Amino acid sequence: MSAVEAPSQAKRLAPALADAISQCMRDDPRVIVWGEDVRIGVMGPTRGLADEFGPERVVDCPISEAAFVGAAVGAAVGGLRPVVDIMFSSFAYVAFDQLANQAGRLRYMTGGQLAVPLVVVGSAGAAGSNAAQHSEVPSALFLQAGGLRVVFPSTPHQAFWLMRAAVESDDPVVVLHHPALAAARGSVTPEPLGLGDAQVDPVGTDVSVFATGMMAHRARAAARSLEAEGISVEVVDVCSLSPMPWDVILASVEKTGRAVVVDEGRLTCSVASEIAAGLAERAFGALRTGIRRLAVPDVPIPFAPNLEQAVIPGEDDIATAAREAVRG
Amino acid sequence: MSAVEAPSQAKRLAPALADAISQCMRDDPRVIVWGEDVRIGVMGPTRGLADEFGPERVVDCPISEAAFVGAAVGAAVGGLRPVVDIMFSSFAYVAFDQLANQAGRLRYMTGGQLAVPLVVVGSAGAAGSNAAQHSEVPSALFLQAGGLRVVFPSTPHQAFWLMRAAVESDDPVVVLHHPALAAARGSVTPEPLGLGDAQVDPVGTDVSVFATGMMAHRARAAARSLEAEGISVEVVDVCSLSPMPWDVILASVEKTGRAVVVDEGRLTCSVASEIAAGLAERAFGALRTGIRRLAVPDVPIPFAPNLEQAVIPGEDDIATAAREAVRG
Amino acid sequence: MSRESVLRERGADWLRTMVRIRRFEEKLAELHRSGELVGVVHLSIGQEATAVGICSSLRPGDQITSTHRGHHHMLARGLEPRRMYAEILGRAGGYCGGKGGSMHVSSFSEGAVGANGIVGGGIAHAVGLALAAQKLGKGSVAVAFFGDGAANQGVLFESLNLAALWQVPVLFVCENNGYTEFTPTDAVTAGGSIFARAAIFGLPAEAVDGDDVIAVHRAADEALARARNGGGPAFIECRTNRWRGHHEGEESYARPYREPPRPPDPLDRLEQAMAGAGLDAAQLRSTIELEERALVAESLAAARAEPEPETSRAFEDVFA
Amino acid sequence: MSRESVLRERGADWLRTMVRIRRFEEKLAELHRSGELVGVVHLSIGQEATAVGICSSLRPGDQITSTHRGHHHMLARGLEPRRMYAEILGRAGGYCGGKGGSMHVSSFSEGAVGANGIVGGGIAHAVGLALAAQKLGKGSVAVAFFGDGAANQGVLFESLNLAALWQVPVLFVCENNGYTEFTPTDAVTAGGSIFARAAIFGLPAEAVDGDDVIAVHRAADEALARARNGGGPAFIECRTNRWRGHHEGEESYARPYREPPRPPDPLDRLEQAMAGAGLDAAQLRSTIELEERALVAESLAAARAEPEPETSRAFEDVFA
Ligand SMILES: Cc1ncc(C[n+]2csc(CCOP(=O)(O)OP(=O)(O)O)c2C)c(N)n1
Ligand SMILES: Cc1ncc(C[n+]2csc(CCOP(=O)(O)OP(=O)(O)O)c2C)c(N)n1
Ligand SMILES: [Mg+2]
Ligand SMILES: [Mg+2]
Repeated sequence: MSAVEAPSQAKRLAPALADAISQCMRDDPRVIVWGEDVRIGVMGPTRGLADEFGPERVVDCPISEAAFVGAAVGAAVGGLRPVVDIMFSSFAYVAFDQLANQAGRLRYMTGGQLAVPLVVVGSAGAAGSNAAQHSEVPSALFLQAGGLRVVFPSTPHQAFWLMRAAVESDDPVVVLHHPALAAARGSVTPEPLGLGDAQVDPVGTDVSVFATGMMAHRARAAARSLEAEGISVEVVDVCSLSPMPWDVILASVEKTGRAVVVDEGRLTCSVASEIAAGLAERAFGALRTGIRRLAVPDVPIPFAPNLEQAVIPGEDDIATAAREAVRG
Repeated sequence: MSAVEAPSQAKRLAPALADAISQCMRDDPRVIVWGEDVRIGVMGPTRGLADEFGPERVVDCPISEAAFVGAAVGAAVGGLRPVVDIMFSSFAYVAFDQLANQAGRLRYMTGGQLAVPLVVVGSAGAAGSNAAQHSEVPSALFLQAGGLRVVFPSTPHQAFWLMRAAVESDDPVVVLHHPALAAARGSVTPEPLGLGDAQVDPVGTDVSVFATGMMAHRARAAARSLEAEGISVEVVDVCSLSPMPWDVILASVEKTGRAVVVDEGRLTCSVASEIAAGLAERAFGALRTGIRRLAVPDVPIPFAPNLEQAVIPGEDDIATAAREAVRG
Repeated sequence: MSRESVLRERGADWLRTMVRIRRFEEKLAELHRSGELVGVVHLSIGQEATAVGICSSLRPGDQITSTHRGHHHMLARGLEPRRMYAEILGRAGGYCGGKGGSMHVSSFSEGAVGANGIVGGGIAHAVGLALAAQKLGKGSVAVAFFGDGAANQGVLFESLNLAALWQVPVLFVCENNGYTEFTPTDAVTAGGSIFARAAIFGLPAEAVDGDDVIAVHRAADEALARARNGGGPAFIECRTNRWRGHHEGEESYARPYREPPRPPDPLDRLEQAMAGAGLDAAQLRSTIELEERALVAESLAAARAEPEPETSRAFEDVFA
Repeated sequence: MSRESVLRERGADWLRTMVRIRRFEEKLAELHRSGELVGVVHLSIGQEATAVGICSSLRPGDQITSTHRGHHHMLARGLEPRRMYAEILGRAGGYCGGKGGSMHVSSFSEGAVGANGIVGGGIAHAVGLALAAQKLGKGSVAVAFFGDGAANQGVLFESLNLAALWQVPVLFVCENNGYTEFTPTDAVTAGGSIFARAAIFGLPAEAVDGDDVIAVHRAADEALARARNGGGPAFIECRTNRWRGHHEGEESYARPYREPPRPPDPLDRLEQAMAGAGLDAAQLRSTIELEERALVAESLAAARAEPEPETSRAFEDVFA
C-alpha cells in the first residue's frame, strides 16, 4: 500500500480508527466495510466513511451476524478485504462459529491454500451501566478460539496504527476498542505500531504492570501515584494480544522481578491468566514474588453504577497490588 | 431425588453417562433430553434412553442449535430440566450466544429471580482423524464464557456421578466427554463425586500433574513409568473445571513444590494457563521450579494421524516434563 | 363481542395502561436529558397499543420474553412503576436489584421472564417456556416480543420451525416499528411482509394495525385461545411506529438527525373510539391522566429515595 | 436445446463423471471396512446426478462451497482422484497436505473453496464469494451446496436474505436426500417444501428431480445464466437419495440399522436416456466403466504410495 501519512494533529480514539480505515480504503479498493448502521457509524469506527466512500463500500446490514460475518469470510477468501463492525464485541457470540470454526480454521484445514484477510471490529468494556450483554471484554474468547489475531488499542496512536495493520494483514484480526475511550485524545505520531507490538510507558524498575484498553490507562495513573511513594512501576500496554509480545513481557519481568497483570475480562482463562502462566513458565527464575492478577471476578457486568465499579479493577486496586508486590 | 444406586458392575464411559441420565429421568419427570438424533444416540450419552422413555422425553431436533439450546434455556427457566446433547462440543459455537449471553447471564441479570437448570453434553477431544471442526477441546471457552459449570469426566465412575450432579444442579452445566474414551471400562462405585471435586490418583510426592479427560489417562500412564525411575508423581484429575477444586490443586503443589499442567485444549487462555496462573499467584512460595504447561499449540487439530498425534500431548511428553520438573 | 361492548368492558383499563406507559417513559426521557439516568435507554413511546393489546389477553401464569425496548411490555404485564424506576435507576429495590437496568427489567413471579439485550435472544426462550408449560400441564402460554429488525436473525426462523414441530402454546409477536436502529427495516429485509416468513412454517400468521389496541387485542385473543386449546403457535406482526429515536441521546452522533414521523396517537385513537362507542372518553381520559401522572411522579420519587444496592450483591446470583 | 442434442453433446462427459464418483466412493467404503481409512467418511453414492448436473454448468473461475458429504462435488468440479485419495488418506500429496481429510477436501485454484464440517457453515461463504466476484468484476458465480438438514440452520435464512438484498451471483443448491443423519428430514422440518423457504425472500426457487442429471443441469444453466447477467441469486432444491447410511461404519451403533431404499440408479437413468436418444450407451458405459475403474485403481495406488506429511506441517498454515 502507499506511504502512510499519520494524522498529525491530536486525535480522539474512535476517529483514529475511522481515519485508518479510510486511508486503507483510499489505498486499496478491495477494502469494504459492513455491519449494522455503519453508514451512520453508531459505534464510531466507521463514522464518516459513508460520506467519502458511499453505500457501495460502506454497507448497512440486517441483524444477521452469523451470515454477514460468514459472508465476510467468503468475501475475504474471494479477494476483498472486509472490515466488519460487529458493534459490541459480545454480539460476536451470535457469529462465533463463523469466527472460530471458519475464519480461524479455513486456512489451516485447506493446508494453506487460501487466506482470510478479514477485520472484525467491536467495542469491549464498560461504558457505564450498559449491563451484562453490552459491557464485557471477550478478548480471551477470541484468543482461545484460535486462528485469530487480536488487538486492543488504548490510545489514538495505537488505534490508528493497529487498525491499519489489521486491515493490511492477510489474517483475520479482531480489533477491540473501549467505548469509554472513544473520545480519549492523543497525538498520532509517524512511528508505526504493528501486530505483535507492545508499548512500554512509563519505563520502571520495581514492578511490571501488564494491561490493555482502559486498564492500561488506570495502570499508568497508578504508576504516577506510586512514583510519589518511590515505587518505580513499568507499565506494559499489551495492545497486541495475538501475536502476544512475549519478548517485551519477559524482558520487563527479567528486569523488575515482579508482575501484576490487569484485565477487564473475567478472570478464569483470561488474558491475565495467560500472561501470568507464561511468566510462571518462562521467567520463573526472575520472579521475586507471586504474580498478582487483577480482573473482573467470574461475574457478568452489573447495571448499577456502584456495582459495575465494584467488579472492574480500578486505579487503587492496581496501586495496591503493585505496592504489595514490591513491599510484600 | 431418590437414593442413587450406582451401577455395580464394570461399565463403559458413554453408557455410564446414559445410566446417570436415565436414573435422573426415572427420579424426576422434569428431566427431558433433546438434540440431534438423540433417540439413536449417535454420540453415546443418550443411547438407549428412547427405548425406556419414548419420543416424548427423548426428542430428536432439527439442525438448529441456537434455537434448541435457547429453547432449553427457556424450558429450564420454565421448570423443566433439559439435557441437551450438542454432539461435538465445538458445535456449541453455533449456539454460543445462548450459552454465554443467555444461560450464563439470565440469573445474574434478573438479580437471582430465576435459575437455569440446563445440561449441555458434548464430546471433546480427538477420536482419531476427525479434523479441525470435530476434535477440539473447548473447555476453556466455556469457562471464560462465565456463568456455566463445566465438568470433564475421564472414567465411568466420574462420568456417572458428574452427570448425575449436573442434571441435579440448578445451574447450567456443560458436560464434556472424550470420544476416544467412550468405551473405556471401569467400575462405578457408590462413593459419589460432585461438582467441584477432583480425583487424586496416584498420590505422589515429587511432582503434581494436573489433567482432565484423555490427558488424565496419559498422566496416569506417565506416572506409572516414572515410578520405575524413582520419581513419585501425583496426578490430579481435575474432572470438575467449574467449580475448580483449588483446595486440592493448591494442597498438591504445597506438598510437591512442582507442577505440570496438561491440557488437550489450545494453549493460549487455556485451562492449563488458568491452573498455572492460580498456582503462580497462590502457591508461589511452595514452587521449587517453573510451572510447565503441555497443551495443543495454538493450531487447529489436523486430519492426518501423524500430524494429529504431533499436536496433542502424549504420555512421553508428560513424562519428560515431569522428569525435567524434578531433575531440573 | 362487538367493538362497542369490548370498549365498554376494557377500554378504560387499556387507556389507563397506555397513558401510564406514555407518562412513565416521558419521565425517563427527562431523566436521561438531565443525566440522572445512565446507560442506554430505548423508549417505546408510540408503541403502547401493541403491548397493551397483547398483554391484556394474558392471564396470570402466562409468560413473556421481551427486548431492549421493553418497558411497555412490562407495564402492560402489570409491573409496578416504582420498582421499574428503581431498576432503571440502579437502586436496590429494583426488580432485579439494580443488576439489570433498562434493557433487562423483568419480574419472574409476574410472568415477565426477561428482557434481552441481544436482538433475537429471547425468542427461543419463549418456545422453551411454552414447552415447559405444556409438559408440566400449567395451561399457560408464552409470548415472544421482538422487533422487525430481529426478524432477520436466524434464530427466529429456527424457533418458528421448532414451535411448529412441537405445537407448543407460544405466540410470536413482531413489533414492526419500521426501524432497525437507524436503518429503515425495508432496506435490509428482502421479500414480502415479515408475517409471511412465519407462514411458510405452517403457523397461522397475520399482520394487524399495531396502533389499534382493539385490533391487536382481537388477534391476540384468537391466537391465545387457540394455543390454550392445543392449537399450537401463532405469529402476529403488529405494525406500529417508533416516535422517538432508537435510543435517548442519539442526536449527539446520529447526524443528520430526523424526528421520526408522528402518526395519529394510539392513545387518542383509543379515546376517540371510546367516544364513538358512546363513552364519556374525554372525562375519563382527563381523570386517568391526572391519576397516572400522579402515580408516575410518586413512583419516581419513591424510587429515587431508594438506596443503591449493597456492593456485595455484585458478587452474588451467578450460580444458584 | 433438445434433450437429445444435450445428451449427444454432454451425456458422455456426465456419465463418465458420475461413474468416476461411484467407483471412487465404492473404494472408500472398502478402505473404511478394511480399517485403512480413518476418521468419519460420508459417501455421496446415489447423489451423483446432482453434483454433476450443477457443476457441469460451471466455468473456470466459478467457485463452490461444499459439505461434510462433498466428494461428488469435488470430482464433478474436476478435482483429481489421486490427490483426493491422498487427502482422504492423510498423505502429503493431498489437496490440503493431509490436514483436511474427507470432510474438508478442497482445491482453491480449481474453485472448490472448501468443504465444511459444520452443517450450514459454508453457505454464507458463497454469498461473500459471489459479492467478491461481483465487486472485483470477475464475472464468475458461486454455488453453495448444502443438505436438507442444513435447511433448518438459521444461517441459511440469513444468507438468503443477504443474497437477495445484495443481488449477488450465488446459486443455493439444497441437496435433499431425505435424511438429517438418521432422522427423516420431514420429521424435523415444518411447513411445505424446502425451496418455498427461499421463495419468501424473493429468490427464484424451484425443486427438481436430483437424480435426473439433465433436469438438474437445465435448472442450473438457467439460474447461472441469469446470475451471470446480473439477475441475482437463485435456489434449486435437488430431490435425490442417499443410498448408503449417514457415514460408513454406522451399523456398529445405529440399531435397528435399515438399508435405505434403492431408487432407480441415476447412472442407469442417464445411460437409458442416452440410449433413448439413439446413442450406443451400453457400449459407452462399459468403456467408461473400464477406464474409470482403472483410473480410480491407479489413483488409489499412487495415493497409497505417497508419504505421510512432514510433522512440521502440523505447525504451519494457521496464519498467512
Ligand atoms: C445480536 C445483536 N445485534 C445487534 C444489536 C444492536 N441493536 C440493538 S437494538 C437494534 C435494532 C433492533 O431493531 P428491532 O428488532 O426492530 O427492535 P427496535 O429497536 O425497533 O424495537 C440493534 C441492531 C444487539 N443488541 N444484538
Ligand atoms: C452445526 C452442526 N450440527 C450438527 C452436525 C452433525 N451432523 C453432521 S452431518 C449432519 C446431518 C446433515 O444433514 P444434511 O444437511 O441433510 O446433509 P446430508 O448428511 O444428508 O448430506 C449432522 C446433524 C454438524 N456437523 N454441524
Ligand atoms: Mg424496529
Ligand atoms: Mg440430507
